[in-house]
Amino acid sequence: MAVITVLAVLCVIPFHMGLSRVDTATVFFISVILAVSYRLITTTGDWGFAHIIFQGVGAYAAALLGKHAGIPFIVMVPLAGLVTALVGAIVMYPMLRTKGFGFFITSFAFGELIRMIWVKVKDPFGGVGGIINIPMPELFGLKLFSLVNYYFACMVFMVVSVFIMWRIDRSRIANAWKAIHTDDMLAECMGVNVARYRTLAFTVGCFFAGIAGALVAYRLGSIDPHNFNINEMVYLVIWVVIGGAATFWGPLIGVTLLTVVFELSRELEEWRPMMFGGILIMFLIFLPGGIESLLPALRRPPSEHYARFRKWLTTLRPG
Amino acid sequence: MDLDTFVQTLLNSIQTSSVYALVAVGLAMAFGVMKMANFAHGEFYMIGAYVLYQVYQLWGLNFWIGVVVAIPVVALLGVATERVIFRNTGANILAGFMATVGLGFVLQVAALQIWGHGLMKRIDTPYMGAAEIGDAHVGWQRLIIIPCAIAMLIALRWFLYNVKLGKALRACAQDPETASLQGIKVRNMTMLAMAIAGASAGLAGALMAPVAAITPYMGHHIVIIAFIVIVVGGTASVGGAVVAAIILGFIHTFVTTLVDSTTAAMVGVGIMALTLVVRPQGLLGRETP
Amino acid sequence: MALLEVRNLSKNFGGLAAVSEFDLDVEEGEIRGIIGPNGAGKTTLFNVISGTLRPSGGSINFEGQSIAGKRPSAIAAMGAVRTFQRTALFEDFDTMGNVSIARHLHAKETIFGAILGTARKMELANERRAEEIIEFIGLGEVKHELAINLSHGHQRALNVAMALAAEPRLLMLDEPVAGMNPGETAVMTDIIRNLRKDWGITVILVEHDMRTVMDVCEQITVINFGRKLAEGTPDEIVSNDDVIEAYLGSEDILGEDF
Amino acid sequence: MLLALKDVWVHYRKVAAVRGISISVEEGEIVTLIGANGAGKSTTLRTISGLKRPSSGAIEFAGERIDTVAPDQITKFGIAHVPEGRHVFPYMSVVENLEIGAYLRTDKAAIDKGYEEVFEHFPRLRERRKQQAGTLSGGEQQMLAMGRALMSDPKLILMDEPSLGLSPIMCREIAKIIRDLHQLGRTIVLVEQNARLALALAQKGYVLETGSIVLDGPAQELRQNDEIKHTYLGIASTGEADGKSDNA
Repeated sequence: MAVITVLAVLCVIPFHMGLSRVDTATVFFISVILAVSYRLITTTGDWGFAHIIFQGVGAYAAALLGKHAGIPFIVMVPLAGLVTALVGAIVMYPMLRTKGFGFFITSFAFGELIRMIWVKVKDPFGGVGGIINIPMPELFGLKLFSLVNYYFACMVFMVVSVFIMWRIDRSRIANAWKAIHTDDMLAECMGVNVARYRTLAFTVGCFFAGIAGALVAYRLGSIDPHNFNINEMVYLVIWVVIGGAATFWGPLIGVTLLTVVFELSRELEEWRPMMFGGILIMFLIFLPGGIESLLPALRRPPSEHYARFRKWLTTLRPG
Repeated sequence: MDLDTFVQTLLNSIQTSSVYALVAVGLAMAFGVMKMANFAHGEFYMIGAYVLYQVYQLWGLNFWIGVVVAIPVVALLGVATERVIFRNTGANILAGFMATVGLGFVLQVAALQIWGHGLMKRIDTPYMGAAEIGDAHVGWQRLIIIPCAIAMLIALRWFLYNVKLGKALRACAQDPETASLQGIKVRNMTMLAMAIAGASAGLAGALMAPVAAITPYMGHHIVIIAFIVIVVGGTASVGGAVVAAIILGFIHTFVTTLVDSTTAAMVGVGIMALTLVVRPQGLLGRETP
Repeated sequence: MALLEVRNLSKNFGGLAAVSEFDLDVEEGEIRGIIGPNGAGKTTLFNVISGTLRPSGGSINFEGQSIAGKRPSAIAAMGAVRTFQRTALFEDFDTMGNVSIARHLHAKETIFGAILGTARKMELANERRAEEIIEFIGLGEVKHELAINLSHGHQRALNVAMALAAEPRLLMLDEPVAGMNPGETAVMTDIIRNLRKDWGITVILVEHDMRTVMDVCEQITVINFGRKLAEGTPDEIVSNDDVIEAYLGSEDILGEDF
Repeated sequence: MLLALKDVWVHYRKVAAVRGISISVEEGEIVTLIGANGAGKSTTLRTISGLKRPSSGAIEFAGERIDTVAPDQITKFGIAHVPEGRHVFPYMSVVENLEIGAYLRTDKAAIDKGYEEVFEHFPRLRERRKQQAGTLSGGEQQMLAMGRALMSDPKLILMDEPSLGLSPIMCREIAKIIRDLHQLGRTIVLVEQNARLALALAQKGYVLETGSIVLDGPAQELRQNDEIKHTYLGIASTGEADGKSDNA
C-alpha cells in the first residue's frame, strides 16, 4: 500500500517541479539502484570499495556499445548489466582468497586498476577525456532527451531493479549469503559452497551497478574516469552506513535522507564534505547500525523508553 | 636511457623512496599495534605542509622552526584521532577506516577554510640551487628530505629497540593481552603509536611543502601510496614498510621516467593487488616492529 | 567396507606433526568416541576429516570415495556433516530459520527461481522436514526464538539439529556437551543414542566429557601426540595403563631425587 | 591467607565456565587446580588476573578485593600470570622479554638482582639472552615465561599448564624449578592437566569438573585417592568401574 502511494506520488511530481529538480530525482533513482545493489553484496560480509568502478564499467559498456554498435537503449541497459556482471565475476575470482578488511582493500586495488585502464587506454576508452557524444536514448520512438521522459525511464528501471533485488533478498539464496556473513565456516560445513555463493552475490550486485552505470551514461551524454572516482565511492558508503545494511530498507533510507540533506545544503557548497564526513564519523561511533537500527525502537511502548533512559542516566554518573 | 638521465632518475628515486618511507612507516606503526587503518593519514601529511606554510611563509620564521612545529601539531592530531575515532570503533577495522575517510573530508574542508582556497600555495624555497652530477641536477630542497628521513627512521628504530617505552610498544604489537599482564596499559601504547604516526606524517608534509603543490587534497595521492607500501611490506611490519617504500619508490620513479605516471601508478596498484592475492601477509611476512 | 576409512593420515603445521600415521575405521551404525588429552590432535583430526583443513598425507574414504582435500561443502553433500566445538549458529535467525538454512543441500534454488518464486512447493516440504527435526531434537517450544536468545543447552541442541538438516549418513560431533550442566548433558546423550536408533545415523563423537563418551560409545579411539594410543571398548580403555598415564600424567618423570 | 576466591562464578556469554568455586591459598604454598580439559581451570586463573570479570563472587588478595582490577594493574598487587601456551613476545630477545616483565619496577639495582635470580634458576636463558624468543624451543619458552613472571618480584605466581606439550625431560626440569621457587618461599597457584605431576609438587589440591570443585584436600591425600582417576576417565563410581575392568 505504502509502495503504491509512493509510486503514485513519483508519477505526479515531475509535472509540478522545475527541471533541475526532475534531474535530481533521476539521479536519485540511479543512486537507489546503486545503493541497494551495493548492500546486496555486503550481505555476504564482503564490503568492497569498488562498486562505483563497476558502475563505471556499465557506463563505459553502454557508451561504447551504444555509440559504435548502435544497440537501442532498452536492450543496452540490461546488456551493460551483463557486461558488468561478467567483469565482476572475473575480478571476484582472485579476490575470493581475501575477506574482511583484506577484501575491502583488494577490491580497492582492482578497482583502481580498472580506472587506470580507462585513463591509460585511449582507444576505445578515450583516456582522461572519456567518451563524448553518447547517442541520445530513444524508446519506442520517444525521445528520452526530455528530462521528464528520462525521469520515467529511470523510474521504471529503478522499480524493476529494486523489486528483483527485494525478491532475491527474501529468498533462500540471500539467507545463504547472510549465513556466510555470520559464520562462513559453519555455512560451508552445512553444505553452502561459500566461494560460489560469494561470487554469485558479487556478480548479481555488479549486474545492477552496471544498469545504474548505463543510466548515468545516457543521462550525462559523456563520461570520463572522474565520474567514478573515490569520492563518489565514499558517498555510496555513507548512504549505506547511515541507512544501515542489515535490512533491505536501510540503504533506501540512507539514499533518500542524504539526497534531501544534499539538496538542502546547496548553499553550504564548500562545507558539504565536512558535514558529510562529520555525519559519517558520528554514525560509526554512536549509531553503527544506521538509522534502520532505530526502527524497532519505534515499536517499543513509551514506558520502556523511559526505563532505558533512566538506565542510560545511571551510566553517566562517575564511578 | 643515457647515463645522465639514469643518474637523475636514481637521485629522484632515492628522494621519492624517502618520502614514501617517512609517510608509510607511521601508517604501519598504527596498523601494527592496534589494527588502526587510518585513511586520514594523507590529510595528516597535508596538515604538516600547511603548518609549515603558516610558520615559514606567513609568519616569516625560520624554515626549520616550521618543521619542528609541524611535528607535535600533527602528532596531537594523531592522538586525538585515536581518542575520538579508533577508541570507539574498536575491533572493527573497517568501521575505523571509514570513519577516518570521513575525518579526511573534515580536515580537507578545515584546511580550505583556514588557509583559503583557490590556487595552490606557493612557498619561497629556503634552499635555492641544485646538486649537479654531470647533466643531472636535483634541487637541494628536494635532497633535504633524504637525510631527514634517514634520521627519523634511525631515531624511531632507536626508540623501539633501546627505550623501555618503545619496547613496551613492540610488546603490545606482538601480544596485547600478555603485555597487559606485565602492567603495560595497551590504550596508552595505542595513543603513542598514533602520535608517532602523526609525527612522521607531519614531518614529511613539512619537508615536502616547498616542493609540493600545497592544496587541501594533496594527501589523497600519498595515502594511497602509503597503503600500497604497507600492504606490500606486510601490514604489521615497520621494517617491511621501509623496504617496500624503497622498492616502490624506485619502481615508481623509473616507470614514470621511462613510460608515464599513469603506468607507474598502475604498476604500483598492480603490485599491491598481486601481493594481497598471492601473499596476503606481505613481503616480510608477519614480522612485527 | 567401513563407512569411513582413514589410512595413514597426517597433518603438519610447519615442522609440527599434529596428526601422524593415523588409521581409523568407522562402521555403519557405530557410535565412535575419539578422546585424548589437551592438544593431542583430536580437533585437527576432526578438521582434516571434515575438510576444514587439508591433509598433508594419507587417504580418507567415505563410502569408498575419497574425500581427502575436498571442500567441506562437497563432503557435506556426500553425507558426512560436522558440528563445531564452539557454539556456531546464525544469530539473526530464529530456530526454524537456522534449521532451514541448514537444509541448503536439499533445497536447490536458482537466482531466477528466487525472483519468480517458483520454489514454494519445495519450501513447504523443507519446512515440514525442518519441523520434524526440531521436534526430534526437542526444540519445538523455542521454534520461533532468535537463536541468540536461546539457552546454552538449546543452542548446542540447535547445532545438532542443523547438522541433521543436511541429512547426513555420518554425523561428526565436536564436543556436543561442552559447557552443559548435568541435566542438559543427559538430554544430549539421549539425542545421540536416538540418532542411531531412530534415524540410523553413524556418529563420531569427539568429547572432553569422559562420562558422556563412556556412556554412549561402544568403541573409543584414544589419540595422543597425534598418534593412535589405544582403541577398544570403554572398559578396555579405562583399564589401559597407557591411557591412564596420558590422562593423569606421571610422577615417574620427576625421578629419584624428588 | 594470601588469596581467597569466594563463590566465584564466571560466564562466557551464556555459558557458566566456573560455577561457584571457593579456593584459599596460604602464603608460601603451592596450590594446584587439576581436572580434565574444559573443567574451568584456565578460566579461574584468568579471572584472578583480571583478564575475565567474575559474574558474581569475590576475589581477595592480601585482604583486598581485586575482582574489578584491570589486568594491567594486577602486577602492582604482586600477582604474576604465566599464561597457557607461554605467550612470550616472539620478536623480542630473551633479555627484552625479561625487561618487559619488570615493566612497572623502577629500582634499577633490584631489577639487576632480578635478572641474576632468573639466570640462576634458568642458566639456559643466560646462554640465549640475545636470541629471539620465538626461535626458542617450547621448554625454553616456558622457562622464559616463568622468568618474565619472576621479574616483577611477585607475591603470587599463577602458572597455567607449564607442562603442556613438553617432553618428559623438559617437564622434569620445569617441575624442579617450580619446587625450587617454592623452597625459596614463593606462593604458586598451579593449573595442570598432568595431575600426578601437579600433586607431587603441591601441598594442596582442588579437583575441578565442569566448573565446580568436586574434591579438595592436602595433595598427599589426593594422590592416594582413586576418585581422581575416575573423574578424569569419566567412570561413575569406584565399585562399578572395578567390576567392569575385571570383566574386560
